[in-house]
Amino acid sequence: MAETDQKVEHVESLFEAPPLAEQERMVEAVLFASADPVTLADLAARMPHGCEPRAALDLLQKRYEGRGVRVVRVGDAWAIRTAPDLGFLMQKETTETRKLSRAAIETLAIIAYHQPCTRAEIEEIRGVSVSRGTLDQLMELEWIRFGRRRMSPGRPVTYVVTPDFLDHFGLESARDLPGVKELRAAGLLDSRPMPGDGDLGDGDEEQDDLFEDES
Amino acid sequence: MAETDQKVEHVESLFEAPPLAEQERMVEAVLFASADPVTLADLAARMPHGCEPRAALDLLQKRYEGRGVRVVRVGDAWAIRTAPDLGFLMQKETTETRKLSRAAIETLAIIAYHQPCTRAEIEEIRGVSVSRGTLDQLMELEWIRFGRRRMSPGRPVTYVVTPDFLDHFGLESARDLPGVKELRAAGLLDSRPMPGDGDLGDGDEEQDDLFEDES
Amino acid sequence: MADSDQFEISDVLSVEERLAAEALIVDVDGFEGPLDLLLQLSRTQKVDLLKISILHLAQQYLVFVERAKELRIELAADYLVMAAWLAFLKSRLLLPPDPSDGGPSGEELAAHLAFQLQRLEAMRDAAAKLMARDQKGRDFFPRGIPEEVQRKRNVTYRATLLDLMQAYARVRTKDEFRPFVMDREAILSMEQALERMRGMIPYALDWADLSSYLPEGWELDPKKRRSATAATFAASLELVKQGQVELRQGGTFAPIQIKARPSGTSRS
Repeated sequence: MAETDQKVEHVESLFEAPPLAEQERMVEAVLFASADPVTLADLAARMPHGCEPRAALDLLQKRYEGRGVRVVRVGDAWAIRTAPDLGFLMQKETTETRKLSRAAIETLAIIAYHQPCTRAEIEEIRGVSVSRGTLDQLMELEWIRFGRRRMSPGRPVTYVVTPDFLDHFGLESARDLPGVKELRAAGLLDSRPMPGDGDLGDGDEEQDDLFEDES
Repeated sequence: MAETDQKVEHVESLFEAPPLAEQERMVEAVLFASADPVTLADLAARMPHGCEPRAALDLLQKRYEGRGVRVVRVGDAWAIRTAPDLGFLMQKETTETRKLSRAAIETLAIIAYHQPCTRAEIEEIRGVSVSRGTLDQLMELEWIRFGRRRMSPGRPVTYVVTPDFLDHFGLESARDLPGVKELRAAGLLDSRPMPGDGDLGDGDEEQDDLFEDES
Repeated sequence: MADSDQFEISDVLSVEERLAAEALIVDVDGFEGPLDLLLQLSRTQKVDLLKISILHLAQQYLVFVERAKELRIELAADYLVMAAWLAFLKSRLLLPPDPSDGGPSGEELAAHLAFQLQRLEAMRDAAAKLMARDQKGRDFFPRGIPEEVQRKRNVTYRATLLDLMQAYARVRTKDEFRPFVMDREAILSMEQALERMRGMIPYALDWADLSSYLPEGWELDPKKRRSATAATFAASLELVKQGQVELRQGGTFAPIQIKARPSGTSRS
């Protein structure tokens, strides 16, 4: 298509194509509004016949030189991006830090150790019900997300931790979470000897199984 | 807080604030990066101390006059939007909005022009009852929201339009609604009680208040 | 009264207007209430709403309602309420004012109706102008690739890995202690098993393995499992003897299954 169309366009452009300044406006608007970087072919397809997106793009790129945003090439497509020296404007935020509630941190911990994990399972482990708000908060923080539905009756949704979670806690993968034995060794678990101590290993095994899914 | 902070900023600005041209770049970057309008307060918070986003905005707005994208005001916030004459290029981005019923459109207009407006007032103007679904639909679009309760018997809820509404229709404020001045001058925005009925007069004062708010 | 109205109206209305009123009836579902209908009717007067004859309009409306009745079209109650009010208004406008009546005059009422019609029309126009404006997502567009990644982090929640592990340790500890509080000796007596099962039997409507009746947690530890299995089996035999349950086993060493015996049927 491109070959013949292009020729036709060139013929027509002698009569019809909008002025280059107008074409530049068009390219500007399309690059701004498009949800993805835009290729030259895409630009040509959108603009009236006879337009020369490449020339318009060059003009636009020059116009944005030294401005707060730039016209940059992404693969074989073009996009508008924040000037690199202003990246700090997208990061600087009023950081108000709050401590996560006990319910939230416990829920998060259970999901991290037992994922994929249904709400009912979290409740079983915590021994108290989990409020919708707690899960919503963790979702909003993007520390947990929905996993696959469990194939059990009612097909309950499961929760899993996200890459953001790993990022925040400096973990490579959820497997890196210390196991129950390490928790005890670190004095985090009550070290009182208990009957059935040997069973604790089970937890770890199960955990590994579950993580297989996610890796 | 505002008072003292401002002073401090001014003092600092003598030494620290970046040149206005640089501030303009920053405002440009922030507005380009956001799909939603950004408030002046938000801009000020993100820019270095001593910046004057308002002055930078004016510069920026002028710079983009006649370009493919424009700097527009939405309430007390600012946004970059493509020029309306280039909408034809954006078929791919066009979002199909559910066609609104005549009842919904009229209800929206009544709320916009008469806000804050109770359901009874909408019904009085249209001469027909407002179905629950109509208000729900407008709420869902986030074009209207609940305003303050009216201080009249029964303390009915009122409806007002949202910044999203202004953004959607490209309005700087509710004062810029088409023909609002003429309608007001003609007394058509008054809530005039039926002769012989009790007065409903207190609506007006509040209404003015709200329009004041929007400026 | 209806009769005299008819005469009077046929005097006042032209054929054209009556045809228009009939056409309106066909379309009755298209009206958004009586005020809307009045506004439509007022257009047939072909004058500015400010100069409209409310008396004339009231008559048009009453004709409309009469015609609807003749055609056996059921009008909603609010149309009839409006008709009654307009009939009242008409009489006020036509009769000389009664000085003993302190209520609003016909002119005041008519003026208010005219105001309502103007206001409704004004809102219609305003709505049309509003919808004719350039709209976001149709005529103008926001940024397609917003870069506000960090916006969400305005409120950051502090939680360290240590918090996380401590929290997990907390819930795990709680969990592990639970069964041992119940019984430290790893021995389940038949009495205990019997008491447990009595509570569960009414719900055992389907065959289920005996092992599923072991107390929670007891199936993990071999020692405890052994004791619990023996006690539960003994208890279930006791229940069979009492005629409360049935037992079955598919073959040697196959799982033993248990089910409540439906009351009133004999053992098979």
